[in-house]
Amino acid sequence: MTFLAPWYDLRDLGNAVQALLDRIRDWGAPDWVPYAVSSLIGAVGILLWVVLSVLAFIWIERRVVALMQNRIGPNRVGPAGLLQPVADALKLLLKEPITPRDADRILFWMAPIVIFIPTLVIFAVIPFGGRMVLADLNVGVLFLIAIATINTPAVFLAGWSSNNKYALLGAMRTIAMLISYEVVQVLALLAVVLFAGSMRLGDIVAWQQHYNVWIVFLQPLGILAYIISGAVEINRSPTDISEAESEIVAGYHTEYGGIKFGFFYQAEYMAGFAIAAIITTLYLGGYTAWGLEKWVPGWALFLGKLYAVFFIYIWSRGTLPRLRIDQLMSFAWKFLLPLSLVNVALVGAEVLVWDETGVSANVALPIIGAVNLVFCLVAVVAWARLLGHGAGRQRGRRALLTKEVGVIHFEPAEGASPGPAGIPAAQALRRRSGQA
Amino acid sequence: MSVDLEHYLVVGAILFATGLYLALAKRNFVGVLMGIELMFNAANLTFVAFSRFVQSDDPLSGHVFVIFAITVAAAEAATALALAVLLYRVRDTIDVDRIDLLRW
Amino acid sequence: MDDTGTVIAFWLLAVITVGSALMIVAVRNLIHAVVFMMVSFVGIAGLYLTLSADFVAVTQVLLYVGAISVLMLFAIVLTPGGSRDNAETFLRLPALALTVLLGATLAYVAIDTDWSLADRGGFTDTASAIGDALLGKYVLPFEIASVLLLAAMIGAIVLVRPEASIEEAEE
Amino acid sequence: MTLKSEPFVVNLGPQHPSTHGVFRLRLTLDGERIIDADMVMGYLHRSMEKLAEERTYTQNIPFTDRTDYLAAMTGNLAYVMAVEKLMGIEPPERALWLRTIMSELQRFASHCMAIGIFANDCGAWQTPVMHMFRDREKILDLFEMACGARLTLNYMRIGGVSRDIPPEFIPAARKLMQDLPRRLAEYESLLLDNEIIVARSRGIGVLTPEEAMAYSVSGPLLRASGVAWDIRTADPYAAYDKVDFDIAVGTSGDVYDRFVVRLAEMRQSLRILEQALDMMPSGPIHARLPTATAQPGDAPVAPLALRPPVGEAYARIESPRGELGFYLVSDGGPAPFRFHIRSPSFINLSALKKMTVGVTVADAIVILGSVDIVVGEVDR
Repeated sequence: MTFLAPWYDLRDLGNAVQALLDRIRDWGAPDWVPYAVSSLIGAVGILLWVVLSVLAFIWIERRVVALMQNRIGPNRVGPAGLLQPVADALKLLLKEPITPRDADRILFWMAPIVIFIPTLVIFAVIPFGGRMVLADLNVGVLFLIAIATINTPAVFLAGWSSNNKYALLGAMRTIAMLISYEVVQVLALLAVVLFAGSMRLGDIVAWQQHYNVWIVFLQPLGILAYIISGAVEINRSPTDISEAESEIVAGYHTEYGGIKFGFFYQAEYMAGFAIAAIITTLYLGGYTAWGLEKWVPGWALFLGKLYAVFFIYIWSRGTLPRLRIDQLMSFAWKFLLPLSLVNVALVGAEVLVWDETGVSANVALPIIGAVNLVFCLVAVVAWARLLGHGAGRQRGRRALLTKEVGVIHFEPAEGASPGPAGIPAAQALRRRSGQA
Repeated sequence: MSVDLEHYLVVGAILFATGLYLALAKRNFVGVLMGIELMFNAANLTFVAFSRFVQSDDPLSGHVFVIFAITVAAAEAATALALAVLLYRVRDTIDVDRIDLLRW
Repeated sequence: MDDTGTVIAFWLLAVITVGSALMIVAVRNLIHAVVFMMVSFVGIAGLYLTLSADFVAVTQVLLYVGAISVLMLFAIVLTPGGSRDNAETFLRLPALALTVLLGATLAYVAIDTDWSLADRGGFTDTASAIGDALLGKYVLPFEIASVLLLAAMIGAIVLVRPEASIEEAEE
Repeated sequence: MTLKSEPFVVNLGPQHPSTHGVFRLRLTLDGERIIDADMVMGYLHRSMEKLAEERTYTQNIPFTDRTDYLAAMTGNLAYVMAVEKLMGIEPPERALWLRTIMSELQRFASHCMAIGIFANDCGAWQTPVMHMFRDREKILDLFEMACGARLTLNYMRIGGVSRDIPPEFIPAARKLMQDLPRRLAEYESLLLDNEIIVARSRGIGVLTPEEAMAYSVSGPLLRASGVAWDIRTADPYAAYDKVDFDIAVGTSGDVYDRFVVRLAEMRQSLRILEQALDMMPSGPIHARLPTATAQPGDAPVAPLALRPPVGEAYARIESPRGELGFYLVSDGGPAPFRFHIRSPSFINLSALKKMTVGVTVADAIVILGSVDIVVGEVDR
């Protein structure tokens, strides 16, 4: 029975794997066998989970967005349309693989595969449970960022090799955005690392468990910045400008069809899950939930949080319009970057003071949380106002109602620039009032 | 069979030689730049290999040097590519053969 | 370093790194050359990992693959379509002779020298040690490097700024 | 020392998600900024104006459904008004009120589409469109009740309308009138106050009143530039002189104001509809037409074809997209000698180049959405 017990301890599937490995070791296998077996189990498990989740979430997203749009959504294939993603996947598989004539054939075929790998590799360092982590790297947080950057050249290659102007525009946009938001991402994660004092993801979760506090309560601004830059990275509205359908058709994957498009599609969802997993691990306590993990399997808690975070992206996709690229860039550089910098400095000071004074965590953490929440609210509102956003003059303007035919009411909006060949608006106004 | 310092050093030497060839022989500005980056990498690899294998009071110094080298490489790449773009704008080419006039 | 995994990893990564470095020389298309360069950089990051230099490896991926390669791709796209070949100049043969000579010398020196090897295992935690070193012993170079980066950034921006906006600024 | 950059030519369309049909916009870009824009039209040209010269006046009515297929009622109306003007026919009172009701319902439905698609062009992924469709469908239900069709209605007739509304129409319409203001308030709060929509559309694609008039744009585009010009008030037709409503006018001439003006116009449409439903008289719905008794010679024409007297007529109405005019020349025969449509989409589109040069691609899409073209009407 001592052998069977861990197998049934589903609170952490790592125990089951460990039991299996112990068995293998007992059989006298060489050292590398259990190592290889555990890697294989982890990799296959993650792959299976990801593929199933993606299939499920394609259905969920379509149904949820349909609900938001007064539609029914897929409901024909299988019960409640549940087999629709499978049917779609089959359709993509069976489609003719078209390569544009002037495309760079090698890169064109390589890009979907290259983009697939880093998003999958990210899951290797995510702790799904106490022992359910494929490789708990010493430099986990940095690894997440580094792997995410490999996406950038992959997207560029996809866009460039298609030899299509929309694709090239999309690729350029993606690169500009990814590079800008990477900085914000790094700064947001840096604040978390400052608190936990380690870049190992397992340590960060353990820190949250030890102090019984999720870092989201200490880092409201950090999670905000990370969710936004995550949305940029996975091309979700309101930041989906790199594949903005109404502008550049499908951005960098305009020319891709069939299974190559399927790869992009899958990779996009996987990247979404990766972002959600990172947010869950770093900000929402990972597989812990204030002692609940003793009763509920940790991986179930983790997946629940992950899906909840991913739901935010579905929701925003169903509701928000898209920003323009220059607005999104200035949002990164003028808004998120300064606030994140100040945030990092603030967190550094807090951690320093906490260390120096040696106050107990029960006192220090609520104070830090309160200070950061106030800072987040004040800084966001004040900085937005300073940049001229969110103020009353911008929004909610209604039309003028009149009965007099032929009268002209004109006052140009603030910041409106006349076209190159246009009459400057103010001048026109002056002339108009002179005539009246 | 084991892997020792010499293995890494030889890999570094080959990389360095390749980089040097690129830097000397390539006609395209970006190609030359790639060669320089490759040489940087070869040097970095050697640093890290020494740091791992060779006796020292402060073995991690090699890593610190590599971090500095990467920093410098980033700065160098940014500036050099800005130069490339400027060169194209001004001279309509980034062929290093044709920019030997020492004047704009 | 004689466990099977490391040895296999080293040879695999060494072949990838050196092979793609040679492919940079061989391919005719500049974009393909940059792609091979990225592969080579990833291979070097892998070699760092076999040397238990995890922080350096991750930094390598982050900066070389994620940033410098992208900068190069950008430079290629921003420059004319005609100069996207990867041809050599007339200095090809002398350069080849020189590099073969240099490579051989370096390799010979590397193999021939009797390095004072330490019998030390791999590093366990490099990130915090490097952090301590950067902000302790090497704090002055660290600051200088940051100034260098700032200067390079400003320099790059100034260089590629359109002429018109310079004139506007002067007015 | 000159700076060189390679211009980048992008064809938006003829197959593109946001050109609202087969319309092509040839953009020359410098990065993301547009330095030149060419409009290429004609992909949907069906030669309607020429075809119409071969058909009798009555047979031409279905053509007018198919120019502006999002506002078939107003297309019908403008055409039959031109024929009535040519022949001097005065439709009965009830027909005029029915025409008013149908035009306003059509305006509401068309603006639903315009605003939804505009939001879609801004990047709101289908949601506003779907919500707007919900209400548009209810209006189309009313149309189906009145004439059996939902899109190409063919409802107006020379001298009146094709048939009277069924008894259940008025209660259904009243019920809808109670619903729609709430929906409209919902849209206003959802879209007008949306920070991203404001950021995307405020100060973009500005047309000053001078420019707007110089380009001869009309409809919401003109009114958004601050010019209070509405043919319903300026040159009343149908029963518009008997109802009380306001002209909605924007003040900045930008994309946002076009959108605001359309929303305000939808409110005014509801106001007109409520009055019209209250005030609708009973009586005949069709005027007696002078039947063609004598066919000259042995011309192979349909029996009873209308033969307007020799002359010309131009009738204009305020369609959802602007001033829709039909110019007809009669040589006394059963078919028009000349049939010309002054289509607002086409003429509004002429200001597109003025608005798009100097902005980014994303803006150009939004500006195109704000012009609200129907390519069937642009190309005819």
